[in-house]
Amino acid sequence: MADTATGATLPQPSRGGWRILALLAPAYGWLLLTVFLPLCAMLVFSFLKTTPFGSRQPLVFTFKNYLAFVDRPYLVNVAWTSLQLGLWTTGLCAALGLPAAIALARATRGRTRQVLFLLTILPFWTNGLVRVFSWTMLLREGGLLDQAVHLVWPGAGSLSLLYSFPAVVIGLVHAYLPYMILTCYLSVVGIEDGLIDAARSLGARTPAVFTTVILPLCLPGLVSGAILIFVPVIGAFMEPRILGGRIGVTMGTVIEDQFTSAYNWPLGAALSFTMLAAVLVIFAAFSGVLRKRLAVA
Amino acid sequence: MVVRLDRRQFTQTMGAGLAATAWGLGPVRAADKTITVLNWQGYGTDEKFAVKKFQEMTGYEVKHDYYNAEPEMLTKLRTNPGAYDVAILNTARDSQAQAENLIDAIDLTKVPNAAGLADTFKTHPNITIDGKTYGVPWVWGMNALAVRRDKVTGVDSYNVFTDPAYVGRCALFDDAVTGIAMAALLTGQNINNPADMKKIGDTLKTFKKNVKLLWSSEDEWNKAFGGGAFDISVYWSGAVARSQKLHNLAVDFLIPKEGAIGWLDNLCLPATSTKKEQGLAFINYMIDPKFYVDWVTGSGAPASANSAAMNELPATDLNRQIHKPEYLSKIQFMGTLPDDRRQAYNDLWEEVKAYYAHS
Amino acid sequence: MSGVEVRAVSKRYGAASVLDAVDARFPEGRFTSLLGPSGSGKTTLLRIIGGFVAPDGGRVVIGGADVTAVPLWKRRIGMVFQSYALFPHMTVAQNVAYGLNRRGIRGAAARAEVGRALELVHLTGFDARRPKQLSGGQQQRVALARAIVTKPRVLLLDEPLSALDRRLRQNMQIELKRIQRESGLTTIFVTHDQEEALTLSDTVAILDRGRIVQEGAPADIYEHPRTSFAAAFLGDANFFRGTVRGEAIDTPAGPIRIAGALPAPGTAVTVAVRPEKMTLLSAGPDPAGNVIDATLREIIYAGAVSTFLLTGSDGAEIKVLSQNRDLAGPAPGARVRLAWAPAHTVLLAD
Amino acid sequence: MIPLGRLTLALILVFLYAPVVVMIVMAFNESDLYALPLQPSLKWFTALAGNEKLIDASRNSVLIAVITAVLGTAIGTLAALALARHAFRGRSVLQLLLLPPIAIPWLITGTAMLVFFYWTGIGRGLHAMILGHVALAIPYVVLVVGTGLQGLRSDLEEAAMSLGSTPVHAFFAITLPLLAPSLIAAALFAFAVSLDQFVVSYFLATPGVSTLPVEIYTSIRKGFTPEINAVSTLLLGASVMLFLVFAVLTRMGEADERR
Repeated sequence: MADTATGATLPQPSRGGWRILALLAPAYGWLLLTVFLPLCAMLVFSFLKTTPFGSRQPLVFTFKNYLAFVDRPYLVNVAWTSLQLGLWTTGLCAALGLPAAIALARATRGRTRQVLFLLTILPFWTNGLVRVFSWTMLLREGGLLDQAVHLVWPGAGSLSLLYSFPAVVIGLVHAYLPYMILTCYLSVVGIEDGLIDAARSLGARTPAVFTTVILPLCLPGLVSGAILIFVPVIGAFMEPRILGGRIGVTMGTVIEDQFTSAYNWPLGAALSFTMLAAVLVIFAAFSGVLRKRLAVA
Repeated sequence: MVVRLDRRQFTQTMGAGLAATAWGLGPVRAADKTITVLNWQGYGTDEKFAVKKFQEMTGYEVKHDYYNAEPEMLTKLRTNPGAYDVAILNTARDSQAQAENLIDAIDLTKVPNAAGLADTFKTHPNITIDGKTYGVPWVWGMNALAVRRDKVTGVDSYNVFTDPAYVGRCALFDDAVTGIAMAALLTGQNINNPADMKKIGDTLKTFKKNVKLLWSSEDEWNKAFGGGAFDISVYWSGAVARSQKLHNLAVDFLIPKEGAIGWLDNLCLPATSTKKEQGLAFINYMIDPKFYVDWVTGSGAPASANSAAMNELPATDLNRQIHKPEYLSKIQFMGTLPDDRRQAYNDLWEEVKAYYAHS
Repeated sequence: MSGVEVRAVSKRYGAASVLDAVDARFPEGRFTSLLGPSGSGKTTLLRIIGGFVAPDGGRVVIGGADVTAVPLWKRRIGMVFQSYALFPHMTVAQNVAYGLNRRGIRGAAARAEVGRALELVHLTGFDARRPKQLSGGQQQRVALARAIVTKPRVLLLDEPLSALDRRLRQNMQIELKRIQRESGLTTIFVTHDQEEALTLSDTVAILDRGRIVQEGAPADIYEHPRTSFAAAFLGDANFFRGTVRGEAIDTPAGPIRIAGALPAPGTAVTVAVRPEKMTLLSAGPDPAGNVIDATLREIIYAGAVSTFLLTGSDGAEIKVLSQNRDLAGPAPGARVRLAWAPAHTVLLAD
Repeated sequence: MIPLGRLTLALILVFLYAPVVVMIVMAFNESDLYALPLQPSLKWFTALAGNEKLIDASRNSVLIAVITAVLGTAIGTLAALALARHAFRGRSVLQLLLLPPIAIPWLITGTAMLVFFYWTGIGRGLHAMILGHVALAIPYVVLVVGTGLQGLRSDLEEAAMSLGSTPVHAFFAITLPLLAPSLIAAALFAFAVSLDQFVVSYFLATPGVSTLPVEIYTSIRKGFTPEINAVSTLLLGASVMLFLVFAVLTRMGEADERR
């Protein structure tokens, strides 16, 4: 997570502690009751041999579920697929979202900007499942996308994207792109016009202005966006399942199976916590690098 | 005055307060004149005509809660004591539900329509535990092959999933029990207790080139088949009738020489129900031949466990064509699975799916 | 309006001591500058006086009353921030009226006050603009108007001119001085720009590493710096080290005399001489006072004045500032003689 | 850079709207299997009018989404203020703790909630769904508002306080209006997260009180008819109307226009 410290000092440090507590208590109290305590229960479950709920057997504790990657070597391939999905989706979202956010923040003003901004969020006020199903209409053989291509280029063959890796990536990028646009946008609007003019006056060309001024300043937005995208994509199961066909087996779908049809909560929970740990390690590794970069910027 | 609220009251009050500030709740459950049925969605009990008819008959409104997987149904029964009055279970799950005291034994003499039940079902080992009956057999069906009419001919074995002629043209049901059972049939094993799981896994893995997708719902199947995504698939017998009748799909059902996987669903009484009498009344109505005929003609249904009901259908009815009595001999029914075996099925199926996915 | 006093104020951030038992008085109606390099603690001192930061120890007294425990919003101070901190979502008039509204002055009365304040800063007619539509100097003046319109007891200025270009800064210095005179506010001004401090202030306080090292009128401090830090930080100075011997100080550059009394013979001392006090001697007899030999290394021409960089006979660098009265002069490389009056030799405490 | 950005923006909008347009178009298509070519029909809207269940579910969805947006934004903003403005021990731990609700698949969180709420007696129902939805919205709000706070200088509040504002007044008079774009964005996201959330709702709904995503999810098995498209289209329209009313009432963007 990006370090958000501005280092401002409190007017009344003696009361600062209580104030911080009062600000944090509602959010973390709420999360404690609805997420952390339930997840703690899940953490306990992940060390059980069988699902504690309704099992006739006595509770048996085991580490076996955390050895899943050893016991079930095929999971390594599944994890690799998930990682690839995460990287592709996050990368594409960054590549598309950042320029869009810059265009949104710098090239438009006032109401136009608000309207455009709203337009990017609007699609997300529809149900995700409906959107994914709509993608199947578009991507399937002889679907709307094929028909559109044939209008332009009648002789073209079928793209037949449905039930493939690209189809899953398209669905995921579509689902998560607004997060990137949003977080980048919030970073970009903070950049003063003067800063860019100053860089220009120092002789920086457009690409240089981008890499030396805009990019470092957008970094917090990019990082927040990447977290908001990469993390849930690793665990996503709806898009792979519906758009991926045979190849749509990811950590998300494996975990989902454990919680639905296979009724092996301990394994599903253990896989989730393993995944969470991996994600945390990745971000911890990156945050060191990022902090240095941010300090320079 | 000091008002003390415990946590439950507090959160409920808070929730209620929040809700009241806005413009009202969804339908609040009327205290008395309703019964709640736990079932798959769109599976007979929630047919509009049936709900209406039952209310006319008894004055009780029928509400529904749905599940999307069998373990989820059990979880819902466990975590909502008192919420359900009738539950529809695959009979393979009866012993598990009974062991957890989730369902009550049923006295079939209090269900008049049970007289017409076929004997094979009435005393089926799945529903009879310690000499007591824990469910009223309702409908049964088969999982076998559905093929695109005119395009696929001469198929008579599950080996079609390895036939080079159908590379990328096949679909499987994303269900561990069905998957393992099919391979068990193909390798000549007992579907409920296969001796050689490794052979089953290896057999399933040979399907890889032909399998284009794994479907998990009838709707998904219809849309994909309708969109031409595949030509051959494992499918439910009753669903084939619906696909033909409701969606005009050119699909035929066939039972390969290895046989079909049979299943039997039954109507159960949740142990915590407070309206068992009305529950039994609803169960009785569900196996009423008249209801069955209306269901079949209205939307399409699996085969009824009630011989009387089956006989009511015209001989030309699709459902009678598909569920021919002689097939019963070629069917192995899904039976009760011990926990560890069920888990072995699920683990193997997960491995097979990962194998299919990895390029 | 009232004077400000800080007594033994200390502040630490973690292990670093920023202010170390600072005592200072800022007399009523006077313009005082806190001058020091960055990290000297001048901004922290200002923020403690304003109430933005609580001191770890010591007292802050405004108008005779101890305000150490009084929160910022009750201290009735006016603050102009380095960044101006204008509210971007409000117009100029709304910005200026903000403090009035907080003190319960609204409507026509507030409008009249705002009008007067804007007139004072020469921004009449800019009421409806937003900060983003103003130039840097205009924003600065709005910030000033906003700070003084409430008639605060003390006006605090945190390097308010540092973001402006040189020309604008000079204009603003004159404006600031005028406004302060007209309003008669007790003003504390933080800056690291010595010239600015000298131009504006009635009093200058020089801070070094959390302590006030010297305090006094600008001319007094400039002419009589007490330490080498004060001498070097406020203006330029040439330093000579030596030992007291008889009537003079024996330095490697030669004997140097001072106007006042000398310490006991044998004491090691440092003296400072301002560059503009020295003159380059043309040929002729030596004048009375101090005369040393040097070699001219470089001449930096700057229109009205030139800076001569020289090397003393001991190899030390010497700087001389001279008005360009004559066109002819020595060329780099020439050996020259430097002279100055003993009264211009400042004996330093360190 | 900027013309290129505009082109990207235009293409992205096409990309974002493609499935939404498909969704709307299919709501007006006769075929129940979403078959082409298009045969215009209003039959799904007519069918919807008689489908009380779907309408009730939609109403519940909007209700929960509005409550989630309001509560989630308020609570999350407080936390964001603490995390962004103050350096204190354990801050990075608290920041990391925002990850699990996002990182752990909702399915697991939902299952965990179901079990925990069952054990503690919180139970299921509308109140439980609101508890769950707000919890899932909080991390998004904190991240969005936190990013916005980074662009906001803290000396503005100090300036206000030096002019006589108490910290609370300074927050409402200065910080809140300047933070408005972030707050609105956060609320829109919280609204979207809630409206789209089916897993948690699915586990926490009681028979008779469900939400639209739950109805959609459970209808997959039965058949995903264009009725779903019709109700989604209507809901989208209603949400847009709701937002427009809000935007007009708060005169959003006006201040922005002038600068």
